[in-house]
Amino acid sequence: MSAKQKQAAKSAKGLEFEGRSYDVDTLHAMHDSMLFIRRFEEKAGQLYGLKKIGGFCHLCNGQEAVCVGMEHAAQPTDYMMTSYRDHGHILARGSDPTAVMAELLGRAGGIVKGKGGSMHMFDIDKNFAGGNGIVGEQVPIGLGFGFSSWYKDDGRVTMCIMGDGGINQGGVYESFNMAALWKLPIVFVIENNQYAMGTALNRASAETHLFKRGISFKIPGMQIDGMDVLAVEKHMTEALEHARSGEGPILVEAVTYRYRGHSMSDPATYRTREEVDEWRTGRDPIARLQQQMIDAGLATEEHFKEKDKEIKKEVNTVAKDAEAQPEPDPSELWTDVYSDPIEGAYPYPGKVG
Amino acid sequence: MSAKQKQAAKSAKGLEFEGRSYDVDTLHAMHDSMLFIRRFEEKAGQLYGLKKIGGFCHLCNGQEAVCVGMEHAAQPTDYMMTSYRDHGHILARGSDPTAVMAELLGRAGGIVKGKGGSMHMFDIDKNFAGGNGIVGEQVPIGLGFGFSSWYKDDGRVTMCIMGDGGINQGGVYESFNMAALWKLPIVFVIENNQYAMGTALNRASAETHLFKRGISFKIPGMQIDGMDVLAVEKHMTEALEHARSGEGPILVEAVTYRYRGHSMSDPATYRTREEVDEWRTGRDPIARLQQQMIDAGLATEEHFKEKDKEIKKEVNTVAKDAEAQPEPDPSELWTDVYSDPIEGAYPYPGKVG
Amino acid sequence: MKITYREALNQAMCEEMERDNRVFLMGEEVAEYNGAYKVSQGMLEKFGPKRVIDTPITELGFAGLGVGASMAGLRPIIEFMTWNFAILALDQIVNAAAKMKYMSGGQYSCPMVFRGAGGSAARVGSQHSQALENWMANVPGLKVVMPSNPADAKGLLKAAIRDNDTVCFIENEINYGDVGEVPDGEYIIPLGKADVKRPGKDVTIVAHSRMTGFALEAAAELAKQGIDAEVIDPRTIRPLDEATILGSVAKTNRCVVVEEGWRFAGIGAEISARIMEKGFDDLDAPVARVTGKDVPMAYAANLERMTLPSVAEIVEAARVVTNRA
Amino acid sequence: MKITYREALNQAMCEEMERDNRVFLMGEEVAEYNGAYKVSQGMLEKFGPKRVIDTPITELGFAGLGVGASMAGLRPIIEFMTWNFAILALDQIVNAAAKMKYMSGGQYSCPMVFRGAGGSAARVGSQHSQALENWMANVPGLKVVMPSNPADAKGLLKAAIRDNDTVCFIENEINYGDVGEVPDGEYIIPLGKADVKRPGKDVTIVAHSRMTGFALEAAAELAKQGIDAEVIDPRTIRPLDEATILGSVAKTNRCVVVEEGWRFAGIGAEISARIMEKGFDDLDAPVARVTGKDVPMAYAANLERMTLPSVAEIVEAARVVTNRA
Ligand SMILES: Cc1ncc(C[n+]2csc(CCOP(=O)(O)OP(=O)(O)O)c2C)c(N)n1
Ligand SMILES: Cc1ncc(C[n+]2csc(CCOP(=O)(O)OP(=O)(O)O)c2C)c(N)n1
Ligand SMILES: [Mg+2]
Ligand SMILES: [Mg+2]
Repeated sequence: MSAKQKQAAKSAKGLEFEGRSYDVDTLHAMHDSMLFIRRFEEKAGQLYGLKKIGGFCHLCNGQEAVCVGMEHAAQPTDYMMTSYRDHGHILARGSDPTAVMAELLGRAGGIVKGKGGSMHMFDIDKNFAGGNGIVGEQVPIGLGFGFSSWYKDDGRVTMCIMGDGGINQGGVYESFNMAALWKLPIVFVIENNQYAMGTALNRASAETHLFKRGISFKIPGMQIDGMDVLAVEKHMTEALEHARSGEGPILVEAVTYRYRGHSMSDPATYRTREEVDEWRTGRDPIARLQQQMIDAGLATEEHFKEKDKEIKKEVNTVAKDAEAQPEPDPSELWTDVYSDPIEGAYPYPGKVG
Repeated sequence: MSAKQKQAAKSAKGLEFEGRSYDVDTLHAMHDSMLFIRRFEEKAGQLYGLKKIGGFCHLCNGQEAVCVGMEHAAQPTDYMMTSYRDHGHILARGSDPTAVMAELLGRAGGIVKGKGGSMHMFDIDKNFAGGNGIVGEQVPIGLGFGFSSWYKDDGRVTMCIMGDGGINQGGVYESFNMAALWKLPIVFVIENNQYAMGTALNRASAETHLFKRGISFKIPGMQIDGMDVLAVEKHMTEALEHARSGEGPILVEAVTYRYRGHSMSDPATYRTREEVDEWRTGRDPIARLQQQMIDAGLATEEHFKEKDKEIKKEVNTVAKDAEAQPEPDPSELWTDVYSDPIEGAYPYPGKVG
Repeated sequence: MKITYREALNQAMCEEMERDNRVFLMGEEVAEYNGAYKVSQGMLEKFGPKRVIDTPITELGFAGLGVGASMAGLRPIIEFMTWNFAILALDQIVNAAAKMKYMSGGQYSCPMVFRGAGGSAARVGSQHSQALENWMANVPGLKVVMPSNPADAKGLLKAAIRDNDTVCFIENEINYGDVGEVPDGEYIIPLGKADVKRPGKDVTIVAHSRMTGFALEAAAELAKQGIDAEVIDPRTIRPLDEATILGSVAKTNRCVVVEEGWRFAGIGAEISARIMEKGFDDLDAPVARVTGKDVPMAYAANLERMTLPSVAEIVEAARVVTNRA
Repeated sequence: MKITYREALNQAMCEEMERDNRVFLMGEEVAEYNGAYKVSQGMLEKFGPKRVIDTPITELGFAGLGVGASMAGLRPIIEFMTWNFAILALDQIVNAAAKMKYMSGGQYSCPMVFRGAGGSAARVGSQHSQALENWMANVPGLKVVMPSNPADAKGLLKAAIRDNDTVCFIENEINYGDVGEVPDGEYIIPLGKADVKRPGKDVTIVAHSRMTGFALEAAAELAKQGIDAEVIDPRTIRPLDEATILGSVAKTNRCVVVEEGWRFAGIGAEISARIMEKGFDDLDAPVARVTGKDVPMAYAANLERMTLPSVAEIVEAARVVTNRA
């Protein structure tokens, strides 16, 4: 039993992490959300294998604690945007899983009507602003959401998520500078899963302590264990408070790992079995929370086995319902190009040539 | 007599700066080069007023110590590139002043045949690679020159110069990261003249200590007095050695000041008279070196008065010779577009339509 | 009231910012400096530092800021000191703003204006002298507007700011000082409507932005030579009011298209191709193009003059298509 | 020898790197990963980490690195994983590489190749599916090359690497797996030469890159309908071998231009405008364009299919211009 687990066990009614306590319901909610994401991604992987999902499909297995811990720390009104590796985040935000799965399948009921696919998930009701396919593009966009909160003084914070590869893009630093200069309420979250496609962090970054990437712009940073949902929740809460209080932006580097290849087409031969196993079996965020809860007498193995069955069933239903949907109506080809289409001018809305 | 001047006076045969000594000839060479640039720019200003020079015209009055100190520290084979504020640098490198002035006048004998103008000076024989009008564009280009030296192992160092405004461009940080990652022989020089057009440094940069802008990429930096040619020469020598030795890139922030507006069309009302005077009369790099040399008994006021007359005459001759040149031959419109123009394919080389 | 093109743009922005406090202006030197070309003169004083904002020199970053702010419900006006610098920001314009509504299945949109001077100024060399409207006009999701006189500048900019899509509003530095009659207050020109700047029956000359003035000069010269030219300014490049152009060609049976930019796959190519597709039988002669020469812009005065389309070239082209050459 | 389009590109690069040690390959995942699309398979092993270099994800930065390296005497091949990402690097391509020789009065030049996959792949959505060749082809100083089969891929890439100007070499991901006969060793196709992929007498179909294959399928279908189509692949988009196109149109008197990209100010517009200018009297019908629909690319399979030009659309257009519709 690790020190952390001992400390956690102290409170019978829940768990504690560095002085912050989590009640049983919260812990179950976090666990179930992580497990749901895990099973959802596995299902997506299967459907991709069956060629029912096309194009690129980037799964987040292993990174669930980042998605869920962040969401639990945030307000529903806070904004979030990320890269193409977006399934876990939008699910954690509480979007309809059937709509997300339908999107992956390119169906009419997809969360963006089948127009975006895996890389371009959006849910305006959940303040989830994408889903971007261009590495780093979401960072200046996140800057704009943060600016809007500053402009409206609406008390919201923007969680702008990028990867350890994306952080090298120039637009990121242009954004860091403006965010710091104007003290915008933004938490820049770096999902450091240690690889950008096949490129290990140290082959792409001169400074591999990514939380230090804001120093040149006077942005404070912290590195956290992205495999521990409690650590993520605790430190994201601090980071969000910092940003919300008007002190300006802050950087959070969540160290995590993706179990699968970069996308479904990546065999990931650039990593050793040992390395993957070390993270997958040694540091899995779901197994870890389960163990902590069991050790603290908050749940039993049986419970989690049951819960897993339940969730798998749920995910199967989600997949079945999504697959049952038709493709988008052909008329959708021409919608959503303009808010104010101009009739009688060329190119003509809804017409070829 | 300032401490520095006292220290300098110690060596009768020359001057010393922080343990580095400069003989009389070197000191005169530096002085004359700075004074020549000053008078050249004043003449350019006059010709602009007479509408003989068109477009944008960015003068470097006040920044001469940076141009001259850097050049004296460098090898002729070292590469240099900068922004549109390039007259002083190309003159310091030793390019033909008549060709530079002819370029400003848009004449056939211009250093780039009248095709580039003030912002686009190049001299391949002096390893001066421009002259760029897009703020920050020269930085990735400088990265490429540094890469080429690494690739060829030719022992050259690239001096890549940018302004306090240019340093915010994203491409700069992409370049910092790659330069540091691959330990390329590059000295990134920031001419911090404290304004980007009308924008004071602290209104554009969250971190105003620009030499720290490389920290997030593990690039060391130093801030130097850009109004003291000896300080520039001394520290640029150190920086060049650092880069040449294979230790990777280094940042040098030279704090300086431009006496004139951003360009000839800028009244510079965003600065107080007092501020300008403090720098212009209080810290002028030419007056300062003259005083140091006089105090050290290395030259007399009379000498400098004479030298100034001489240089003014020289500059007048340069201007007269340049003005005497014809405009480029109309046939030049079509040259230098391609190295391998393809005859018989459209658009046709040298033809309209 | 007679005011400059510059003042007309300023008026349009001020009126729209008074009307709608979601509208703000951001860009390099727009606030304390009153604009590099003084288009935003007095706006900082009028609206304060929260709505008129100077940026660092980071086009990609603040263009993206505008995209995000528009998604969050604001109505940004993002000024590029010149459109040459917008090349650095193109990813945010083309991959984010233009596609956002479609990608998000209609959930998010980017009602915003990217504006600034396009084309060449005077003697500023190759990197500061390019016309990119054809790149922007190529992209579904964007609208492209280019006023050629003060009244159009005001009426079109007001319409662009109210439009719920992303509008690339491309001005011309050399026109900033042009003076013309401009209606005060509420004056809006709908996007997607061309304007016949001079009626005529012998030949149609289509020209936008600064070239409209060149075309009108050419028309005056042609009149002396007994050729009655009709000059059409599309004003909105995308979407294009081709009906007005095709109608004119149906009448004149001859057409010259003028643009400052490079010819290959330019605006003139599109208009020529459209006339081919929709007005083929109306043509008594092939449509002619007068464009910038296929070279980067040189600094030297004589080379610069040669690079740009000239009134003489337009006159000559009109004579050719009317078989008077 | 029959090899894939992908292998043909690999062969071209390997041969040129063996011939000239100033040539190097740089880009994302080109070295240890052997290329995101395996085009650089085995090259790291063959040439070592100094000549086959993985970069961080910083397109603007490493494109500029290539520009500087070429000015300093090297011959960079800069790979964009796809051309979609090159939008971030456009300033270095258009404002630096394309203008460097002119701006410097001929002192510096940028002999280099920017290469990667352009156009749409399969089901990758709007940000990963765009054809930008018309933007590049608009710019003097650049050359634009787009191979449609393995042999052309090899011969054109070798020519591009040896060319002393900046070449934008745009491949197509869907063609990477195509197999074809490719001459071993020294095989060079001069830039600026179109290729008649199928001779015919009734109608000329001009198509490049992936669309060449569509055009050939359409020609086969048309043949069944008694229409003998000539299919021309320009191969080099800029500069364009229009003589071959005009010659064909002089024979067939009818023309269809096909492109995957958006129509407005695209390659088809330019070709149509050129035929207007140079082949007007040869035309028995207006030139028709078949292009990508004027919308961003959707992910859904049915919408994606509708967005791209189809063989059926090409057939139909050919029937219309030959008055068979
Ligand atoms: C501008 C741009 N360049 C390249 C790509 C291709 N690409 C897609 S994902 C990726 C790696 C990104 O790695 P990282 O930022 O660490 O995110 P992760 O995939 O690990 O979540 C690359 C190079 C792209 N989509 N956009
Ligand atoms: C990409 C780009 N944006 C804007 C401009 C317009 N502009 C020219 S110089 C300048 C200020 C640059 O200031 P700084 O980098 O400090 O250099 P300095 O002029 O002080 O030498 C600006 C905004 C430009 N040329 N390029
Ligand atoms: Mg990663
Ligand atoms: Mg400055």
